[in-house]
Amino acid sequence: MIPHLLTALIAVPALGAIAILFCPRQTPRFLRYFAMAVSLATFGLSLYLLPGSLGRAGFRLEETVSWIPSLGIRYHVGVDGISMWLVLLTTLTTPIALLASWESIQSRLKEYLFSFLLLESAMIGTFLALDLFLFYVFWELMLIPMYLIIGVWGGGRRIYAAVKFFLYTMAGSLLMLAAILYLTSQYDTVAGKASFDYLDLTRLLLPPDTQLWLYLAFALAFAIKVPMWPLHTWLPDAHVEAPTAGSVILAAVLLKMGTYGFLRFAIPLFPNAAHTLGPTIGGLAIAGIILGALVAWRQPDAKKLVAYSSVSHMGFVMLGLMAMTTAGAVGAVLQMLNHGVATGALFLLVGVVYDRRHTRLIEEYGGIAKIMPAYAAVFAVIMLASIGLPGTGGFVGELMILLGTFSAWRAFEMPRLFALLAGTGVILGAVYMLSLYRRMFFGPVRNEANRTLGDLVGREAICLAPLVALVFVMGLYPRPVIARIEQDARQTIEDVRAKQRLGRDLTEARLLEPGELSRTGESIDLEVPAPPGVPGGGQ
Amino acid sequence: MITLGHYLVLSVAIFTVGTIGFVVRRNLLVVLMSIELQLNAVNLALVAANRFHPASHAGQVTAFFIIAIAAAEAAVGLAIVVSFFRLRHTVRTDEADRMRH
Amino acid sequence: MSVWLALSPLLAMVATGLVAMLVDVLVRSPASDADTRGDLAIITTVGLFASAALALGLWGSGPSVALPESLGGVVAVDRFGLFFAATIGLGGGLSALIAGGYLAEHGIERGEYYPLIAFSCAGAALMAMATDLLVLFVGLETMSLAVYCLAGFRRGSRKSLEGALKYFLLGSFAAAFLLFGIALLYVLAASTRIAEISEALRGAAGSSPIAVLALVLLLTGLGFKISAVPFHMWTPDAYEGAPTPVTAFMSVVVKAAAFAALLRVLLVAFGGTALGASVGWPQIVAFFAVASMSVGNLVAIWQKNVKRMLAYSSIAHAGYVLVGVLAAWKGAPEGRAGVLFYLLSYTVMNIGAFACVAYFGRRDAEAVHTSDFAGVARQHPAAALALATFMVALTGMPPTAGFFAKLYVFRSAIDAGLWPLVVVAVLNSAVSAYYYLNLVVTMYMRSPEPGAPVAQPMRSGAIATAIVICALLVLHLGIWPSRLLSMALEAGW
Amino acid sequence: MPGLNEISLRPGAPDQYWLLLPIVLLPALGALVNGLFGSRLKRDTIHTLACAMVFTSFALSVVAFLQLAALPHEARHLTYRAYEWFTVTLPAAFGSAQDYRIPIDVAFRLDPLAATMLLVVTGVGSLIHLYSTGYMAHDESPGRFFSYMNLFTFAMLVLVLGESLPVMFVGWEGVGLCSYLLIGFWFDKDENAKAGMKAFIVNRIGDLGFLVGIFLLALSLGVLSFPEMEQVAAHAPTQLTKPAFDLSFSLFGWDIAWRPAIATIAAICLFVGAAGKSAQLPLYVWLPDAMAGPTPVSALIHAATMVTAGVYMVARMHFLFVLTASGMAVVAVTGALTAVFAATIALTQNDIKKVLAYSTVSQLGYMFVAVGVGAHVTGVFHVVTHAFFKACLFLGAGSVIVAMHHRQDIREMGGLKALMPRTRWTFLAATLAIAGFPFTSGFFSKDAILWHALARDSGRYGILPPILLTLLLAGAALTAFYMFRLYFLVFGGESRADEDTLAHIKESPSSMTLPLVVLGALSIAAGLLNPEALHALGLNVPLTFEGWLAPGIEEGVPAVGIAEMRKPFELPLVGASSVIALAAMGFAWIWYRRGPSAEAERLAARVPGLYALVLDKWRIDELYEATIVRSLRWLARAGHEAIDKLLIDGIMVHGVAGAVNLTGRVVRLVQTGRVQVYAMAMALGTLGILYKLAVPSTDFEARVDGRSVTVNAAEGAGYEYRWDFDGDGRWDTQFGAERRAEHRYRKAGRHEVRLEVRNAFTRSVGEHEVVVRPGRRRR
Repeated sequence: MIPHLLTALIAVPALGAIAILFCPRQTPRFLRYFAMAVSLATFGLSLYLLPGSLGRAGFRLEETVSWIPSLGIRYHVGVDGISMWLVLLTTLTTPIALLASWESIQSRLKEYLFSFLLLESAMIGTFLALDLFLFYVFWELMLIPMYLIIGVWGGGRRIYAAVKFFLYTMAGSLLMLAAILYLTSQYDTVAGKASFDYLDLTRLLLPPDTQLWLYLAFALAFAIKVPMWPLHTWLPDAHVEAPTAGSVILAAVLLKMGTYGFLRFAIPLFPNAAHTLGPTIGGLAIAGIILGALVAWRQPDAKKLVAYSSVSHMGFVMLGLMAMTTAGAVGAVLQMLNHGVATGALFLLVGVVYDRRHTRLIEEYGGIAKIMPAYAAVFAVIMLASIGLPGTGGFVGELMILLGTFSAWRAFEMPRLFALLAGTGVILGAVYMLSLYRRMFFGPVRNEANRTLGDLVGREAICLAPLVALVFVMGLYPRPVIARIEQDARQTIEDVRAKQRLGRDLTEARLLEPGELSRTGESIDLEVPAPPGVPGGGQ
Repeated sequence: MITLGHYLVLSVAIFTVGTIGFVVRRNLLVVLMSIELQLNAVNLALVAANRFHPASHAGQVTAFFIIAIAAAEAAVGLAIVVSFFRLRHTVRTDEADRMRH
Repeated sequence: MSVWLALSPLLAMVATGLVAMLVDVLVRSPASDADTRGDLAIITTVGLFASAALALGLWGSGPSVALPESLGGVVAVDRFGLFFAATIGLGGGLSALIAGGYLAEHGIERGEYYPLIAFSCAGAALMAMATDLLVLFVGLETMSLAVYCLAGFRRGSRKSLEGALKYFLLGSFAAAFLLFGIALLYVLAASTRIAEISEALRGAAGSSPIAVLALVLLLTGLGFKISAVPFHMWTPDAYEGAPTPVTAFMSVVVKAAAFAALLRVLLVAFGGTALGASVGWPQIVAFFAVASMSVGNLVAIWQKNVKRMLAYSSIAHAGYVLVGVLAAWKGAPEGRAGVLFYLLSYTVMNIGAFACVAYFGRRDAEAVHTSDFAGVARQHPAAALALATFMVALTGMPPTAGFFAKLYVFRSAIDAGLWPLVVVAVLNSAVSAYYYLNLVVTMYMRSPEPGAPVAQPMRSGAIATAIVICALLVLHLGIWPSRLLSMALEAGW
Repeated sequence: MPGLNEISLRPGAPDQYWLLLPIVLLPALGALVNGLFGSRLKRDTIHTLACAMVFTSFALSVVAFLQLAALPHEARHLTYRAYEWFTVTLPAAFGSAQDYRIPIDVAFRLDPLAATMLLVVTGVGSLIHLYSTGYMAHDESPGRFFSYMNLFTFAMLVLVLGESLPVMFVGWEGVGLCSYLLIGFWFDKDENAKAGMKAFIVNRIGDLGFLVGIFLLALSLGVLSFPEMEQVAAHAPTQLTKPAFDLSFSLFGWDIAWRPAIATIAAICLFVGAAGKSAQLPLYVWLPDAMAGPTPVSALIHAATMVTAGVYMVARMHFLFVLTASGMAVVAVTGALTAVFAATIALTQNDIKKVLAYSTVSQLGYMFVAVGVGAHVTGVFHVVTHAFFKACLFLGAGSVIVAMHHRQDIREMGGLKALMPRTRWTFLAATLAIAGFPFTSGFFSKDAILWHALARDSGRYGILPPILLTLLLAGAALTAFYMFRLYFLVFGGESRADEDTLAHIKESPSSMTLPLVVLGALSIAAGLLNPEALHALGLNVPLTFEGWLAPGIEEGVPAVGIAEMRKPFELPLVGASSVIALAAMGFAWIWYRRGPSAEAERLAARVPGLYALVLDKWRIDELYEATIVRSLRWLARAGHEAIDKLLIDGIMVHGVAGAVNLTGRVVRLVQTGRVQVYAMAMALGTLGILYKLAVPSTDFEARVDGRSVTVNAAEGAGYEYRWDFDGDGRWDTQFGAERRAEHRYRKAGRHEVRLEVRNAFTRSVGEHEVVVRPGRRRR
């Protein structure tokens, strides 16, 4: 085992980024290979997360160092079955994204690679942080490199997109900061000691009305990142303007920050508020699923279409989380991974033709399946993964989310209706994806410029191959992934339910006693009667 | 019998006159004089108060300090005014509005 | 401890000024102008840094250094004062360093600059250490008079003179208010000692209308110096007009000293009195805070001139600090520590920002407009990175000093139950992100107008050194704030 | 309630039946190889590979079938369990405190029903693969085609053999995908691509129903594999007969109550899936368009195998359907209506494949009637016979189309019987079968459906049986008529093709006609597997098929039995259906034996509106377009233009930004640059502060505790307070420095509290309302 593995995961790309700053600008090849080596080394390191990951819920490989003692701030990192996969997703997509921009980024390469490695470090840190201060630091730290990647190496309206991205996100996260401070202040009052530590703060039970405000602040920050309808309008702009690699990272990892934040922070810290607002947020998720899909359907721009499809897909993830059932949560995490793989690949694919034709307008293409058969085939596979065809990863995730929602009579009054409405998203997903595919690949070749398009080249194939493989692995044999997610998702959900019960009538903040959660006994929420027909309730 | 209150009322009155003078007059020199008026109002209050707090001379000492500082202020102020006049050939304050908003 | 040693930070500043003056007068030879000026900058910088170091050296002598009776308790060498002295020494030294490059480049290298800086620092430090309102006022005037001169240092520049004129007139106006407030307190307390005033105000005098009037006048006078809205209007003009190193100096040293005075006057003199209750000065300060943050940020959005933008931003930052003052009023030691830490952080990041602005300007081609910075990231990546870092810090994003300073102030404000102010403050921070980042956008994402040259940095090791120092400190305070934070927590009076 | 733990759900490691693995995977292997390397392989290699895979799979299927048949009745199932796919954790099923885990395995299970379908799929599939080698002999991308075909076979086998609903669903969507790919195989024509897309999307709509059905079953049964579900359904049927929800309300004095059983809702949901896949009303619209695909595809997917998956699934889930009379009624009625509806459209179509397509829809309707009335064996039997004769028809049509140079309009054909004898005879055999000519396979299977529709359990269906029967008889007549219309127009009379085409018409190669012959023979003879009608005639021929299947899918279902009282009708029914079929054939012969019929045209001209409507397929597509598609388009545009761009971006995002900007812009106007203005602002600020501090604040907070109220006024310099608690204008206390006061009210309710504060400058009065509630004290 590697000592300080998690720190190494954060540090290696960060140090790589700093090293790049001191490399001469005149050696682009060296810079590229160096950055690639760093990101591959990080990926290699991250594989060491796998051994020993199965068996016990809770955080592993924790490292704790006191940092700012007067505020109880610590450098505390740890990994569990949920964050582990997201870290792996990050470390996998970064080299892919670097490779994808191997040729398309020529200007200011040094800064580009610096931003990318810094971004990777911040993303890994965000997933691993178990101290709210540390989390926030990484959370914000992600913002700047991404902002630069969009704004410097992006398309025509890149500045607008970058600023919009930045301000949107910033506005949300600052309110979250205020909420974090309030939360820690409460902890300080109740516990008599200062701490920003996640494991401490989850022991704090707050009265429901306090929770509500804090949850709203957290939810705003996370919902913007997800992005949840109606806070999503930064995403299409950011995606369209970002360079391909930026879009890949944005879609594959950055959006997951929001849903991860809900699952890791917002819901466990404020379980009663999450319960109260569950239907509302679930409803917004459904609005996102449906409207996102519909809007995607009518987009003339391929990248924008994929961006809106993210809104729709991430709506599914949110719905799964709001169900607050194990199946929903597991499905949500699984779907985060699937979406990361599939949508990341979709952006790569759009980038492939963009590199050749420098247009993303769907109508510029048409009939290119004949000209680029391999490309068309890969695109088809990824498209099918994106619409959740059984056998690809998307299916298992969506099934679990829908089933989790369907079985969640605790969270919603009308979970079935929610699941049904969300299910229409599955149909609409097929509609917009197939229509994109049809318009790009089928029909006669109308545009002469397309006749000379070259098929996938080796570099592009290498980018896509691992993602295609993952699509199938996640679809056909997801059990190893699910088992690891489930042990922690289940624990999280059980704790949340127990805390909901304990916090329901609270009027003053208090601390959980050790072992109190596991003592709360049966997990059936007796207050809300289960509708008839559902096992365990009713007649 | 003249009480401290009387002195203070006078002092406040002079200070107010100085303030109003500063706000309404456009001539730099008059504005400087208004400041002097304000400072002297303060001096009056201090010296008068010291009479009613005879244990120390703090008020009077403070007044001396103020007189000294006012002199320094006037010196710096006039220097700036002179420079301004050299450059702009005016001593009107509303001519100094190149920077705004 | 001897009085000399105890007052050594202050005396070192005065001595620096004197040495600089003497060197300027005695050593200067017409043939070797430039060399001497460079020496002057170094002398001043070293002297001011040394005084900061002396202040830190006195830290170990306990919470408050005992002074002989003869000084009559008009100054206190307590850790609060020392922290400010160190901050002022640092800020003054850095701005002297910037001036070393700037004045030479712009051909205004006159020797009096450096003594003025040093004396101004001494006045500022005196203000921070004063426990007597008269001494406080003397310190304030010493500081201000020097800055008035510095603001108009470019005698040939209309803007510079105009700024100086406004600053001087309004400064004197405000000083008169302050003085009248002091006089009224003397009327009530028969003393100008803060401690004695406090004692008097706790008694019957505290509910006298004169006390209310005095408070109003003091708030005006000090509000002017910290550029709190509505006493802020001089700030943009003076900052824009003054030579950039002077602007840097004004924005940090003068502001820090004014906050020191404000804290002592409000918390010590008025603390615990009826006027220090929630409907007394705190509600006024809360208004200052909200108004300063909002006006500063909202108007800053519209500024095309970077110095002016930073002027409005400094108004906004005064608002954030005032939130900390309110937290301190609630009694938590973290509140006061937050103010101190914030001012220190603000010092390094703002001087850093001004240093970068100064750096991007050759003679007759100063880069002051936002558009002047278009494309500099491509040509001068290191300097652009530094400026971007300072902008990020001013926005309050991790891992910079600005972030931690804000976090600490906000946290102490929340501890004090002031969460509505914090909400206003974070929303304002979001607004501020727009204009700070606008500069980053310009540097990194825009190209200069066709035909317009990209701003050229001056070749000045001094400024570069200042930038590096500031950048390192900004990161240091952002990543490892613990040590300085605990010092700020210890800094009592 | 019997808990799940009482039922042995997951027997210890079963004996793995390995043979299923190659049966399923060989076609997948073929698909993979042809898909990846197809462009580099020689055509012959591709053909050989693809056919070999399916043939081997068929051969192995036969072996598996024989091994299965060798087992005793009770133990006729063979399973191969590959690995655990995933586990779903559901909250607290069956009243247990623990979360309930449903492990879902990738497992294949062979039982008589599956074996039957297995043989059909691999058998007919083999023939069609063989046929395709001829039909697609000149296509540009044979690798792709055969890869898709193999992939389809694989998916279909997963569907058939899947041991649990989710695994079946994999195949279910998999065949949909292949259907999409193959319909749009010639994708350079837009309409082909569109047809493929339409098929996929309509199927997806159905699949959503399927998924919801899975969810309901997962929740109520806690298991998802077929044998386990069947066991739970048998041992704890109440899990399924409980109401799914309770929709009771009163309207104008009528008490309306709708408490459908879980089984009903689940069955209907699953049937929605089946309707999508099997092209039933209202989701049939994709199938006619699917004819855009190559004809072997139409034969394999859209006639013989995939479209019957719905029937297969209902038969598979028989234990669920028999629990719900209304669910079954829905199935049967939908089937009957579809049967007639599609038949009417088929009457008027002129595209050879379209006619066959609508006839497929219609025949599928028959099958659903069968499974809908609980006659699962009969339904599956019709699946089998239909697979033979419909595959034969499509392949025959394909043969014709190739000969006609890819022209499909029957008005341009005619007179082919001499030119293409083998095609003609096999086509005729299949046409006879579908028309229900006595003693052909179609006769036996269709007649059994008619009989069961009439005879099954009148108690459960009320007046339905006669209605169903009438519809089915009408459908039978229409079928016989339009099929012979088709036959005569294509093969009979004189050729109407142009010279050039005519000159090149020739019989297809043997790779194409061999399958035709086999299928034609089966169309005629396969009925003998289960000649129920002969029983009515008194001949006691063994019912092989029923003996094979019935124990699995009809046993233990006492609810659905034959109503003995209708026994006497059996023989007349056989007679009636034969007569009707023959009459319709005769009618077709009269009108069409020499080509297009003037009488038919005259008839059409007399009801032009109706004719146009039927010709236009009742304009159902247009209806969908005008309602669903258009409203979705509208919603999409509204979502983008109105919500995203205008509301969110325009008002929320840019609005906030604009407001911020505007405020800044206004505020900066004050900054005029003049010293006096600045000084004035300072002076005003000072005055403002003075005012704020001089006028005392009357803020106070009130705490209500029972009937007493504690008030606490803000502290200020030199403040003195007095209170009036009841708002009567008289001050209840004197001015004093005490900030707190307490008052006890006599009455509950709202009270106005007034406070006057004075200080050295002035005084001010404030009001505040407190609400006193009786009898409530704070803890």
